[in-house]
Amino acid sequence: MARISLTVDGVTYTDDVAPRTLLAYYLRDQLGKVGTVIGCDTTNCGACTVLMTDADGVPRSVKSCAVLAVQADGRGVTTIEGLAPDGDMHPMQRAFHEQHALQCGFCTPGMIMSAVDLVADNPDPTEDEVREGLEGNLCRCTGYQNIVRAVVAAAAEMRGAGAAPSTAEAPAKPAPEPAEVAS
Amino acid sequence: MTAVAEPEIGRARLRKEDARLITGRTRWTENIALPGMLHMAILRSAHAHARISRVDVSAAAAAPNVVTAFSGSDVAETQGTLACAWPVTEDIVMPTYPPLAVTEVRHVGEPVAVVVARDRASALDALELIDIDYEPLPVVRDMEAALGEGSPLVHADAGTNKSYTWIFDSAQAGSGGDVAAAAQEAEVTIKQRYVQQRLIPSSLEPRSVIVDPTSGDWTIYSATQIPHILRFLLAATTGTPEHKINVVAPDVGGGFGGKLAVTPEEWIAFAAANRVGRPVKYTESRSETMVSAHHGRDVIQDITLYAKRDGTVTGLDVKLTANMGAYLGLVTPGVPILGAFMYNAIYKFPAYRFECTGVFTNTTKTDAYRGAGRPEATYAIERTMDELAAELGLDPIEVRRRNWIKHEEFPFTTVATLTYDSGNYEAATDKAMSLLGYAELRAEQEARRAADDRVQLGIGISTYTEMCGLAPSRVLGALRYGAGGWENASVRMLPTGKVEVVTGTSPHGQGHVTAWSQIVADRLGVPFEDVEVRHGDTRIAHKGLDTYGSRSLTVGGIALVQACDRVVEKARTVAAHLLECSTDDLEFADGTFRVRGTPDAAKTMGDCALAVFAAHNLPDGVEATLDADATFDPQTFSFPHGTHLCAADVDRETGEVHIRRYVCVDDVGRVINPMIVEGQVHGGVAQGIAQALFEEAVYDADGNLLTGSFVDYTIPSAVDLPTIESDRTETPATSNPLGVKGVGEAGTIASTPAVVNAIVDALRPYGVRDVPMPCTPERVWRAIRSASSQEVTS
Amino acid sequence: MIPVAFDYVRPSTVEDAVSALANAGEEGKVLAGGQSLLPVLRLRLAAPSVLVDLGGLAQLRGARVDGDRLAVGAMTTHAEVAGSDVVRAEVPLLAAAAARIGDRQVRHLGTLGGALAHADPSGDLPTVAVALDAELVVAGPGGRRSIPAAEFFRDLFTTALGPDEVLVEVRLPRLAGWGYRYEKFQRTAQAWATVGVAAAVRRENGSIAEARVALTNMGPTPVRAVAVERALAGADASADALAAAAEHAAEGASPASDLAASAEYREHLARVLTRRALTAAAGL
Amino acid sequence: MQMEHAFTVPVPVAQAWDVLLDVERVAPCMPGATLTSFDGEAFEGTVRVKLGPVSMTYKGRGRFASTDEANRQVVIEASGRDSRGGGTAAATATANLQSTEDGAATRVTIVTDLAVTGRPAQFGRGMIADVGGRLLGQFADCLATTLAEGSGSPPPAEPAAEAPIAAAPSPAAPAAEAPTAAAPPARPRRSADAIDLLQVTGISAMARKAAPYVIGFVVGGLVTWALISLFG
Repeated sequence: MARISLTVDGVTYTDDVAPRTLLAYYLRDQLGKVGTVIGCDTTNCGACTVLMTDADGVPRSVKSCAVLAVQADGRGVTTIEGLAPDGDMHPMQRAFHEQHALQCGFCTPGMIMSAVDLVADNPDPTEDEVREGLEGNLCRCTGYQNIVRAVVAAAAEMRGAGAAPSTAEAPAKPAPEPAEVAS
Repeated sequence: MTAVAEPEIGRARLRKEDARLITGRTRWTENIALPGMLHMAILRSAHAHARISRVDVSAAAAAPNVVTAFSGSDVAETQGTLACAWPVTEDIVMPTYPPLAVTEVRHVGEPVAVVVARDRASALDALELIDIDYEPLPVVRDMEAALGEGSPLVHADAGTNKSYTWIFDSAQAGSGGDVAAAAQEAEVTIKQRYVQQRLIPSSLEPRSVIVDPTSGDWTIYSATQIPHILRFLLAATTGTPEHKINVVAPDVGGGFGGKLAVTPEEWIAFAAANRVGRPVKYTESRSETMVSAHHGRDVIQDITLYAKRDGTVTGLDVKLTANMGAYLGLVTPGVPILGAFMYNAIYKFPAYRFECTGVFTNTTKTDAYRGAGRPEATYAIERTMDELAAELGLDPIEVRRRNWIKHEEFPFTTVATLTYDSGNYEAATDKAMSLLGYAELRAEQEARRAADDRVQLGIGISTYTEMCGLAPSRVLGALRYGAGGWENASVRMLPTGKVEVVTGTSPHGQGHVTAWSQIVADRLGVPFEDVEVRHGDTRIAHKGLDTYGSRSLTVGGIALVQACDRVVEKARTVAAHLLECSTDDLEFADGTFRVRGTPDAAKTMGDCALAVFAAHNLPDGVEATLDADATFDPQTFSFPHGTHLCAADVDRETGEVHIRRYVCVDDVGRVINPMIVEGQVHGGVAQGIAQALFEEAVYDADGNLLTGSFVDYTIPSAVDLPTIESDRTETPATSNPLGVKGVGEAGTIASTPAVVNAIVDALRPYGVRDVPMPCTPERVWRAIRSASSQEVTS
Repeated sequence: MIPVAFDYVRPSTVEDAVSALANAGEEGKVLAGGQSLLPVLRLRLAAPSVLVDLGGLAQLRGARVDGDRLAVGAMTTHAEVAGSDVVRAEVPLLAAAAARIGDRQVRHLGTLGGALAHADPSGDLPTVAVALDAELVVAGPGGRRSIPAAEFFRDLFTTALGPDEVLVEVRLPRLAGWGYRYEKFQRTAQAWATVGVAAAVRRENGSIAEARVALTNMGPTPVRAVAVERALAGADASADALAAAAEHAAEGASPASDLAASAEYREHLARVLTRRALTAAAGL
Repeated sequence: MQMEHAFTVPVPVAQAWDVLLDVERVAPCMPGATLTSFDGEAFEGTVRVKLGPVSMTYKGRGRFASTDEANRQVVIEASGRDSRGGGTAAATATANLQSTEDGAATRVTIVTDLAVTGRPAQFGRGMIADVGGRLLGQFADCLATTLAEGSGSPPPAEPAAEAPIAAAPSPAAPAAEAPTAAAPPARPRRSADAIDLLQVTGISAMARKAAPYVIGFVVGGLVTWALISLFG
């Protein structure tokens, strides 16, 4: 076992982990951060994408199934659950909702985290740049079109340029539902 | 409540489902942890065909943290068998399908032994300690070889690799002429062989199941599309009383037919939980999914089309060889049969014969994958219509016009015996052509052809229809399907005026909660926000037949309407009583009963609900509940249709295909939520393009799946797919009160032939008549090369 | 899937890393960015007893000019290489190829040294290293040595690195003013290169003064397109001359047939892509 | 899949035959192989294959299905199993020796039927045949040298406990005996004739990536293992 200490969604944890523990499983099994999901075992699908600070402290998107928990020692991790800590939606989350950028929602946490990272690097991406920027995330439901639209819209909102028109009607901000936990 | 509300139906309502999905507060099966829960890992056969000569799990059972380990022989008596619900012919060969192989394995990935441990890692570690010896048996992978004399047999006791042959002949059915006669009189004959490659549905959420045997009942959480069918079959095949089984489909991360299954893993988890008396969880890894979850398509299509020189088709002969894989899954044999009614598509063919032979091979079983039989049919006929057009020198749209059912000819009974209630192929096609700028692109194509450009432009057309709304129970019965096709809904008015809806459909991404809320809001005149929709738990949704085959809205939606109407009728009685008038004096609008001529005398649905709850003043004989339950069994199918146009650039040098424009105009009848409909079209088109260009499950001669991960089974990412320009025409279905038709599979059905037609169209001047799917750059390059070398030699 | 259990060390000096590897013997494995290694571990295709994580070696990150060379630390990530001003100025071909590796997430963790030491024949960076005659500096128990790229890649996934050696730095010639192109052909955006071409060209007075060309996935190791370079030397910087030279691209290559492509198609692609890469690199 | 390899060694057939059946002489040609038992007919052993990050160990057994001295033919059946994951390989190898017309040399033909299952197949990018052929070729290359040495030469060194596919002159593989085109053979080839034939038959053809995880090479290991059995 190895002792690690890291910050996840603003909370500092110190744990003993087996070196073979993948960050994705550490988040899910030891921290209960089940918002981050695992969709493959070859780092293709990107569903497990989280932000992890690099050696310079800059948050970067990584596939948490391709990182050992021990490699995250001393780092800061942000998951989909910590994207909007005060309960408000992050603009990217809101855009995914407003642009109907999800159907089953399984790829969504990773997709949103990748998109947040992309827009941090490129605040005004074209549709093609969004498509390239999300090449590490697979979605089987949406054909990506509305995802691309959502990222462009969120980027606009984050630049303060005002949101692009929604595909849908005036957004009713969805009330966050309480987490469902099995007994 | 007095303002006239805009109708909810037709509004692009944002989805109620999204909030938890975009914040990670989701309840996937894999997220559920129960007290005392153990983890299961499965040892799978590495052999495509072998006798199990010895299995020793003792070392695994003794490993740290391992609670139990067992193999097929340990549970042979109790594990039950997996059932096929669709024996399509009387003499179908339907082999026993043990969840855990006992004596023989018949495909790579078949489960052979199990470890149940305290944690996932320990279970996986212990799997490596299982000692197992196989005696390899001859492998048959190729369907046509399997039907040949002296082929190794997948099921020796069956004596054959043929599962069934199913035939439809319009001459015998009385729905059309004799294809043999059409053949004799044909002025033009188009003969084509198409291969529908094997695909893997690949929902992003892997399959996952938890079986909880504690508390006196069995609760099964499963990432399934079909909780109700799962419950029924689990009871029927394990001998567990049905009323002691509860199945929950929590949040389910996509299905596409891949979770329209009762899986060996569900049964094995059941057996494991039975052994240990504790909750057992199993979540497969993606590399397990690839070899063990069912695959789709894998059909060889021999198509012969007979026509006159004016382009009028006179007959169609279809011979299919369909790969069942090693076993028959839930609806494996029926998948190609669903396509039997669709080869004639939107056309007025006078004679039609269809024959399908199902074949066993040492491969993972096939079963439903988005469209199930109908994409295959549409691909074959739409590719063939293009070949007919080329043969006759006609524009491919023109040849379709000369054969399709005109809008004034509906209802129209087809040569395949179905009665299409409505449609307007002309309108959808005209709209699509205008959106694309068809004439301009044809002109550009001419110019590029004349210049012999390296990159050629192709325009692909696909005019499709599909049968949705599975299905009239009597039809299913006639087709020997083991269950009905009805759907159930119940609607409960709560005392505060809120509405609780329970549906028997089981969504896994389709947005039923939102769409059903819209329907109910309109029907009951309550706010959209006041409706909650429950599903996917057999303890709550007692009755249902689940979600597949674009059936949920066209069947479940109608049940919902009926339940709403019953609630309104009951409320009307209550309102009349409260308003001291006759029910006939009441009119109902916007959720309010008003006395005709005295609009101030009014009771809302909420008023009625509260009055029923209080029950202080109810009419005689009226029970103190304001709810209703309805089951709807459709009398016929619904028939969405549309026209998809694909403009593709094809690089003759590298064979690369770039989809430049993709335009689709779909007619799915009345639309409940256009945003959701558009999303379904996008996703469907993406999967159809994926079949055309990217995906293929490849086996080697020994029966190994070579595309055993997402590294080699190449699912397209955002970069690989085009922007889809979608629009609609709206010709309401006349066969149901909502006028809806279904949209879940339309895009997938339509897009594959549109893309391949575009590629072939681009290369036709270079002698190319077909490119096998998926049309990888190398295949396109080879098609060009072999066509040009043939031209040189001929 | 979950890897087989292993021990883990995270040295803070190169010397400690080397001795940790030496102590591990045959069962040790270096963890750089882990983007190729972790999937292998998850699929249980390997079961090292010790992982030596170089993630703590800050001294192996970054790029700097050192005389006529650009020196890039082995633990510099692909994203850092692709985004580095000095790399883009001095060896833009390396930055361009790094930008095409995997996806954003992979580029955030995957490292230059890891990609070279992994020696995947479909990897993009080994080809660039071979094309540019990079020198790979490795540290071992006996100190440091420098290995020319042409000698570093021995075979499929096999390099000249000893089991107790660590790749610490990559030294590349400064090619400011050269034209360049990394031409990558993939079945899908996520796929490895079916074929890749790294080309760098220096023009002088309307002709090609120097050209460096190497191919990805045209053999078990990167293939230097010697015949192409020879044909280009002194040739006119014209489309025809480049096309004629590119016809030699598959000479000396021995590509595989696999699920992505046949050998024959790869040879065809090599010629086409080489022509395209040269055309772009020559600014035509 | 079936693979065929042929080469000619400059020793008379009787001499080659003796060497071919000499376990001690031939088995070491297999990189990473350990023969654990041999009773004259049946044998057991392990092969450890290491390639890049992939490292797997196979355990197996086999037997001489026939030894036909009159026709100078040996048939071996063997099968091995991955120590984790349950993948297997089964091979039937038929080796034929034929004297050249002048009797001075022997033409050796090895036909191998190989079936590989499990992770190497599932994650190996469909390269089993390619990789298998290459590995068989490496073995045949070494075997050609050994047979050419004739019966009088001392046996080669003990096999390495594991060996990379390429015999890189690195400390990792001090005793590796698998020459490839990429690295010089550890021992001199004595027969120019054999070398040429090897090239003609594609033995030194480069194999490929089985990327990204290169499992194909494990298969190679099985091939070599199967051949060990052949000559064990």
